[in-house]
Amino acid sequence: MAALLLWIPLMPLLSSLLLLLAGARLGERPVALLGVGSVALSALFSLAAILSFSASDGVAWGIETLPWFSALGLEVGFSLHFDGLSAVMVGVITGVGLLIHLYSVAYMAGDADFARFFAYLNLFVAMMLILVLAGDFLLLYLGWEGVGLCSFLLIGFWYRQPENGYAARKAFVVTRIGDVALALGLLILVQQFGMLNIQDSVDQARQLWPGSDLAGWVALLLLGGAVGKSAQLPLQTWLPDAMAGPTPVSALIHAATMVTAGVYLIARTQGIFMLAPQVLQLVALVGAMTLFLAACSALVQHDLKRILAYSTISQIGYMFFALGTGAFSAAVFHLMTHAFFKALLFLAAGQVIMSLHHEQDTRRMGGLLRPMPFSALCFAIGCAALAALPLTSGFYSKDAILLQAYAQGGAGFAWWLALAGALVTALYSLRLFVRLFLGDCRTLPEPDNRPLLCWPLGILCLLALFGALIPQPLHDVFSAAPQAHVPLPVHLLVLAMPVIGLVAGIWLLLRHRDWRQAFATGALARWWRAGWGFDVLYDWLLVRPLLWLARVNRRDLADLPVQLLVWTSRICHQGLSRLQSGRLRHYAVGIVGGAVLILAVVL
Amino acid sequence: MIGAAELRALLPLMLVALTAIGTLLLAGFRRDARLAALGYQGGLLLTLLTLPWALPEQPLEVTPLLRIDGFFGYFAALFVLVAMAVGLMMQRQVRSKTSGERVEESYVLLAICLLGALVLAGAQHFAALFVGLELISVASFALVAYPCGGRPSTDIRQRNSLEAGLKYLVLSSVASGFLLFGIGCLYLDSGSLAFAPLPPSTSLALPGLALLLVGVAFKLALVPFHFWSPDIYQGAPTPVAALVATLSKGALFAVMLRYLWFGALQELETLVPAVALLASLSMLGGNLLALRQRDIKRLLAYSSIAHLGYLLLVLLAIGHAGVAIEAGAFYVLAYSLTTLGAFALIGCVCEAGDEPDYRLEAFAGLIWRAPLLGASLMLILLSLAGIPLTVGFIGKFYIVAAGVDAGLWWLLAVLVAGSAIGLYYYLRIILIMLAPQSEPSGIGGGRWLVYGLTLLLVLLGVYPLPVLQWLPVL
Amino acid sequence: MTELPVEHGLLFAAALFCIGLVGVLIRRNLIFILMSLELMLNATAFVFVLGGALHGNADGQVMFLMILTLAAAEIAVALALVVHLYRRYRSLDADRLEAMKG
Amino acid sequence: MILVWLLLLPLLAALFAPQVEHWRADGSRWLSLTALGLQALLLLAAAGGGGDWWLESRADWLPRLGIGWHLGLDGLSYLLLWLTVALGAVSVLISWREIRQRVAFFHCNLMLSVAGIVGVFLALDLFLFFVFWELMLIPMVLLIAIWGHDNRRYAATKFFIFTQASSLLMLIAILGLAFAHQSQTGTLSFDRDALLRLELAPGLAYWLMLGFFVAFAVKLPMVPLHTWLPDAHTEAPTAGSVLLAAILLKTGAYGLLRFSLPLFPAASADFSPVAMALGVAGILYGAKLAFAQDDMKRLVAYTSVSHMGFVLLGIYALNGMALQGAVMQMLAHGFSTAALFIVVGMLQERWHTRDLRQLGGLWTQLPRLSGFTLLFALASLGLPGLANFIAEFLILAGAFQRSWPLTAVAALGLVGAALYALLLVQRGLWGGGAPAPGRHDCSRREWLVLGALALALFWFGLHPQPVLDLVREPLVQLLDAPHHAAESPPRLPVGSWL
Repeated sequence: MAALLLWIPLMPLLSSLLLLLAGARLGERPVALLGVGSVALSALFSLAAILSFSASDGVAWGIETLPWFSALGLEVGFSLHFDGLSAVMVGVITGVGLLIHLYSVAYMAGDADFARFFAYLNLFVAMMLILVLAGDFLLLYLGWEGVGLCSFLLIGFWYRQPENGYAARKAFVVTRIGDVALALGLLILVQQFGMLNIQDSVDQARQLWPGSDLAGWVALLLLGGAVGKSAQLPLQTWLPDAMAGPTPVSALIHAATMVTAGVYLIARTQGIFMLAPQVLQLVALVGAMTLFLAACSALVQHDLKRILAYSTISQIGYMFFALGTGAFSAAVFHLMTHAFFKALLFLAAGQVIMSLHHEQDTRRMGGLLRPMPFSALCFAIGCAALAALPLTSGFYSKDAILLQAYAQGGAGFAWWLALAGALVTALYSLRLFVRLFLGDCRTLPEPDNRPLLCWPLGILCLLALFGALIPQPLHDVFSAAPQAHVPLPVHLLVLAMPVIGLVAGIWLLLRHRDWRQAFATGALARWWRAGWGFDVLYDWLLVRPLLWLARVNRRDLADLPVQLLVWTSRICHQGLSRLQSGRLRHYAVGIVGGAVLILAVVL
Repeated sequence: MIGAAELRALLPLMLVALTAIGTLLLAGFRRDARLAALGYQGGLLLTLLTLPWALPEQPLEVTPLLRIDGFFGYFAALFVLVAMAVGLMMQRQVRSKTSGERVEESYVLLAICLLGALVLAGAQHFAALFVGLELISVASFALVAYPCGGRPSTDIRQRNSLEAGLKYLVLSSVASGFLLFGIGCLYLDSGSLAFAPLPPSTSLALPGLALLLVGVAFKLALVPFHFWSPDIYQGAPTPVAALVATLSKGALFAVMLRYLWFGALQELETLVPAVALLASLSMLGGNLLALRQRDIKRLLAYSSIAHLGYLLLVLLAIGHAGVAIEAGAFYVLAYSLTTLGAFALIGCVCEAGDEPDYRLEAFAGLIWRAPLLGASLMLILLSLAGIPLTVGFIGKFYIVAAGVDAGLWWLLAVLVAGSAIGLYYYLRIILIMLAPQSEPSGIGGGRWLVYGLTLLLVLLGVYPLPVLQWLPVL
Repeated sequence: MTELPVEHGLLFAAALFCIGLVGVLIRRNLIFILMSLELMLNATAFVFVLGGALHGNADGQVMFLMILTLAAAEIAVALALVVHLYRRYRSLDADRLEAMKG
Repeated sequence: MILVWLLLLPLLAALFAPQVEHWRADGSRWLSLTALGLQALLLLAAAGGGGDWWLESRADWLPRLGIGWHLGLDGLSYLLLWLTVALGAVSVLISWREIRQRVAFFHCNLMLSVAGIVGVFLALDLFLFFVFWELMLIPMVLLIAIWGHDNRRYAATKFFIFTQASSLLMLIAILGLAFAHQSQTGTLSFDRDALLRLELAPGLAYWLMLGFFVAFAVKLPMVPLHTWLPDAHTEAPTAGSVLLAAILLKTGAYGLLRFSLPLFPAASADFSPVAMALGVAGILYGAKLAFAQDDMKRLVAYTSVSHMGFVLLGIYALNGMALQGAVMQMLAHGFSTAALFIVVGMLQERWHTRDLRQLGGLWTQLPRLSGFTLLFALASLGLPGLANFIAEFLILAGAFQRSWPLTAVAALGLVGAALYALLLVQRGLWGGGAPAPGRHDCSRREWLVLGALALALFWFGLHPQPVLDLVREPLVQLLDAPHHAAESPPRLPVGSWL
C-alpha cells in the first residue's frame, strides 16, 4: 500500500514538472491528456487506497518513506500518514480536482498559456495531497506553502493585468502572516519534543501537557495558520480579491480544497486543541463571527464571483464553528459537501460568465433561465445546497453542525450567530439565483454547452444532492461526540431556519422593490459590500505605514553617519590646507605655536 | 683614546668622508657626472662591504661621542643603501635632462649628508647629535636649492628650488635654535652632554626636554611643525626630496631611539602626553592634509607626516614593549624603502617630459601604458597603506605590535582612524592609474631602480626573516 | 670675581633667544631674518658657556665653538641663496616666496 | 600538499592569464576554468579524512615572531571550498559575454581573489589568516573599480575602506592574543591551536572578541555596518557581485565560527544576546530596504543583508541546530543570491536597465529566464523544498531555544521576504511590458549555469543531509568548548599611561 500512497501525490507532481519544462512545446491535446490523466490516475490510486483502507477496519497507516534530514536535535522524514480524515480529504481533492480539470480543458481552451495553467493546477493538486497525506509537520508545512504558492501563481495567471498581480501578492502575503504563526507553533513543538511527527507529537502533548499553557500557545499559533489559509477573521480579506484568477481555479483552490486546509489542520491536531478549551472556544467564536459577517457581505455583493467568495468564507466559518464546538466530524462532513456544491456553483458561474463574454456583474445579468436552462438547474441545486434546504447534502451537514454544536455547548452567542447566518445564507442564495435567472434579460448570452463543460457540472449536481450519503470513516479519528439530547424545538428551529429565510427572501425581494434599492445603495449595504471595511482598516494600519517607511528610508539612513564622516574629513582637509599658506613667516609661527603648545602640555 | 680597534670601528665613517673628499677632487680634475657618480657609488659600495668587518663583536665606545654596535651597524647599512639609491636617482636625472647643469658637487653633498647620518646612528652624546644633525641639514639646504644655480630663468624648477631652499634653511635654523637651547638647558642641569639618565635635581630638565622635542619634531615634520615639508618636497629635485624624506628623518629617529634607550626613559614618562599629542595630530593631520591633494610630491610629504606619526608609537612604547626598538628599526627600513620607490617612480613617470608634471593625472592609465611600472606603483601604494605581502605591512604590524604590547589603546584607535583616511587617497591614486588610457605620455629612464626597489619591497614583505635577524634588540 | 647667579644668565639667554625669534617672525627682509637667526644661535651658545662655567668642564666651550662654525656655515649657504633671490626678484622680501602652497 | 596546491592553482592561473591571452583570445577564461576544475579534483581527493583535521600543512615562516604557515581542512572548510570552486566557475562562465575588454586582467583578479578566499578558508595561523583576509579584497576592489558600472569608484573606495579599517581592528585583537600568549607562556604565537589553550581575563577577552567581531560583522554584513554592501554589489560586474555575495560574505561567518567563537567562548556567550538582536535587526531592516528599492540589483543586494542576518542569528544562538542552520544558510544564500544576481545581470544585458519602473512584462518575452527568476525569488523567500527553507527553519528552531521573543520577531522576516521577493516577480516579470522584439531567451551556457544553480537549490532543499553531516563534527567540537561566563564586567585594559 505504501507505494500506492506515495504515487497519489507523485503523479500530478511529475506531470506538472513535465509540463513546466516541456509544456511550451506540446500542443493542447497532449497537455490536456497529461494534466487530466495524471489527476485521474491519482484519483484511481486514492480510490483504491480508500477502499482498501476502509476494508482494513480503519487502522491508520503511518509510512516512513525517506528521511528528509536529521540535524543536531531534530529529525524529520518524508513520512506519510493515512487515516479516515486523510481519506476524506484525498477523496475530495482528487475527485473534485479531476472534475475541475476536465472542466478546465474546455474552459481554458485556446489560452496562450494552456500548458502553464495545467502545470500550475497539477502542482497545486500535488501540494494539496502532500499537505493532507503528510505524517510530519514539516512536510505538511511544505504542502501548506506549496498550495499557497500555486494559489499565488494561479491568481496571477493572467499576469498582464496589474491588478491580478496585486491580488496574487496580497493573497500570498496575508496567508504568509498565518504561516509564520504556524511556523512558530512548530518551533514550540521542536523545542518541546525535538521532532515534528504529527501523531507522535500530538500523543506526547496528550501525555505531557495537560495543565500547562503550552498547549494553549501551540493551539493558538496553529489557529493563526489555519485562519490565514482558510480566510477567517481577521485574515479573510484576501479571498474576495483572489477571484481574479480563472474561474476553475476559484472553484478548486478558493472554494473546494485549499481554503479548507485550515479546517483540516485543526481537525488533524484536535488532540492539542482539546487540551486548550479556551482556544477551542475562540475557534468557535471566530467561525461564528466570520460566517455571519461574510454572509452579510455576500448578501450585498454585485460581482458574481465575489458573492461566491464571501459565501465560501461564510461556509468555512461554519466549519470552524463546528470545530470550535467540538463537532469535528460534522465539520469535516460539511467540508466535503461544501466542496461539492461550491465547486458546482463556481463552475456553473464560470459557464455563465463565459457565455456572457466574461461579464461578472450580476446587475447586468438576469433572465438567463430561458437561454441557459442547464446552468439554471445547476445553480438551483447549488443554491439549494448552499441554503441547506432539506434533502440536499448541505442540509445534512449544516444540520449536523448546528445540532452537535447545541448538544456540546448549548445555545451560546456563537450558536445564535450561526443560526442567524443560516437565515442570511438562504437569503443571499435566493438573491443570487433571482439576480441571474429571473427578471428581464439584460445581456444576451451565447450559451456554451460543450460536453466537457456540462458533464462535470452534472456529476457535481448529483454530488451536491446526494453527496451526504457518502460514508465518512471518521469514527476512530475523532473521539465520538457524546450524544446529548437535543430538544425538539431546537430541531425544528434549525430545520426551519433556511425555509424562513427563503420565504422572507421571496417576500422581500419580489414584493418590496425599495428593499432591493436598500440592498443596492444603503450605507449599511455599502459598508457590508466593502467587507465590513477590513481592507480600509488594514490599509491604514499596516500597508500605508509600511509604504511610508519604505519611501522615507529608501536611501538607507544607516549610511548617514558614514556620509557625515566623509563630509567632516573633507572640511578638515580644506581647513588644514588653507593653513598651508606658503609664507615662510606663517610657518615660523607654526613652529613657535607648537613650541608653546608642547611647553604648555609638559609644564 | 683612539686605538686600532677604534680606528677599525670608525672605518665606515672615514670611508664616507673620504668618498666626499674624493668626489670633490674628482670633480675638480674632470667635470664629468659619470666619473663623480662612479667615485661616489664606489666609495659607498666599499663602505657597505667593509661594514661587517668593521663592526666589533662587543659594543665599542669610540670617544665619549660615538658608540659602534649592532644598532649602528644596522642603521649604517640602511643609510648607505639609501644614499646609494638616491645617488642612482640623481644619476638618472642627469641623463634625462641635458640642461648643462653641473651636478658633480651634489654627490659631495650627498656623501656629507650620509656622513651626518652615520654620526647620528652612532651618537651617544649631544655634541655628536648636534654635529651629525647640522652636517645633514647644511648639506641638504644646498642640495634642495641646488638647481637654482646657473643663470636665472623662468624655469619653475629653479624658482621652486630656491624658494624651498630658503624656507628650509630659515625654518630649520629656527628649529635648531630650539634644539640647542633645549640641549643647553639639559647641560646646564646635569653638567654632562652624554646620553644618560638625568640626575633627580631637575628644575630645567623638563623645559630642556620640551625644547629638544620641538627641534626633533621639526626635523621629523610632525604636526604642527610640518609646514615646511610639503614645500621642500615639491621644490627640491626629486632625489633630494627622497633624501630629506628618508635619510634625515631616519637618522634623527635613530638617534632619538638611542637617546631614549640609554636611560632617558623616566624623562620620557614626563614627555609622554606631549609626544602622544604630536603622534595623534600627525597621524590624523597628515592623512587629512593628503586627502584630496593633487600634487603627488606634496601628497607624499603629507603621507610621510602620517607615517612619522605612526612611528612615534614606538618611542612611547619603548619603555613597556620588548619589541619597540626592533619595531622602530624595521619601520624605518620599510618606510625608507617604500618612499624611495615612490620617488624613483615619480622621477621616471612625472619627469619624463622636459617640463615635469607632478599632478596625479600624470599617472592616468599608467597600468595600461606600462604594466610593470603600474604594478610597481600599486605595490608601493599598498605598502604605504600597509597591506600584506608588502614590507609596509610588516612595518605596520610591528608598530601595532609595539602599541598593543605597551597597551597604548587610544593611540592605536587614532592609528586605525588615520589609516582609514589614508586608504582613501592611496586607493584614489590606484583608481586614477587604472583609469582608461589618457593622452599617451612617455616614460623616463631609471625604471630598473623602481623595479629593484619594488622587488625588494615585496621580498621583504613576504619573507623579512633575513632582516629581522639583523634588527637591534633591547 | 663674584659668582654670577645661573638664573640671571639663563634669563638673559632666553631674552636674547626670544628677541631673535620675534625678529624672525616679524621682519620681512631676509637679511634681517638671518641676523635674527644668528641672534638665536648665539643665545643658545651663551647657555652652553654658562653651563661650562657652572659645571667647570670644557664641553660647554666646545659646543660654543661648534655652534659658531654652524652659524658661519649656515650663513654662507644662506647668503648665496639670498643673492639668487635678489637676482630673481630684485627684492629681499621673504613674503615673495609663496609660489608653493596648499 | 593538496592544500598547498589548492592555493597554488588559482595563483598560477592568475599569473599565466596574460601569457595565455597571447595564444588565443579567450585563453584566460579556459585557463581559469581548468584551474578551478583541478581544484575540484583535489577536493575530491581530499574528501573524507578523519580526526579534527582531515588534512594539515605546517611550516615555519617567521619563527622569531611565532608566525607559522599552518593550513587545515575540516568539514566546514571543505564545504565552503566546494562553494568557492563552484561559484568561481560560475562567475567565469557568466562573464563570458559580459566582460569584453581586459579579459586577461579580469581573470587575473578573479583568480587572485579566489586564491585569497581559499586561503582564508584554510588558514589556521592567525597571521596567515589575516594576510589572506586582506589579499582577497584587493583584487575584488579592482574588479569593482575597473569593470563596474557607473558609480564604481565610490563603491570600490567605500568597500575598501570599510573592510580594511575593520580588519585593522582585527589585527590589533590578533596581536593582543599573541601577546597574551607571550605573557602566559613566554613566547609569541599566532597559531590557533596554541591560542585556544589561553586563559584570558574576562575583560581582555571581551574586548579582543569585539575586535574580531567587528571585522567579521562588517564582512557579513551586519546592520548597521552594512552600508558598503549595497553600493559594492550594485556597482560590481555580475561576476563580482556573485563572488561577493556567494563567497566573500561567507568568510565573515566562517571567521566567526572558526576563530571568534572558539577563541572567546565565554565572551561570545556574554555577547550573544546583542549579536542575536543585531541579527534580527538585520533581517527586518534588510527586508524593509529591499522592499523599498526600484533598482533590481540593489534590491537583491539588500536581500543579502536580510539573509546574512539569519546567519548571524543562527551563529550566536550557540546550539547545534542553529549552527547547522547557519552553515546551511551560508550555502543556500550563496546559491540563491548568486543566481538572482546572474539573472539581473542577464536582464540588464538584454534591457540595459535594472529599474523596476521601466521593466515589466518580461514573462511574455523571456519565459525561460522569467521562470528561473521566479524560482530564485521563491528560494530567497524561503519556500519549503528549496535550500533556504531548511536553513531558515533550523536557524529559527535553534534560536527559539535561546530566546523565543527574538525568534518571534525574526520570523516576521519571512513575511518581509515574501513582500520583496514577490514584488520583484510582480513588478519585473508580470504586468504589461511593452513587447521589445529580438530579445533572445537564455543561451545554452546561461541555461546550463542557471539550471545547475536551480538544481543545487532543489537538491539541498530536499536532501540537505550531506551538508549537515559534513559540518556536524566541527560544530559539535565548537560547542564543546568551555562556556564559563565572564566573572567581572568587561573593562578596557588600560595602558601604562592612560
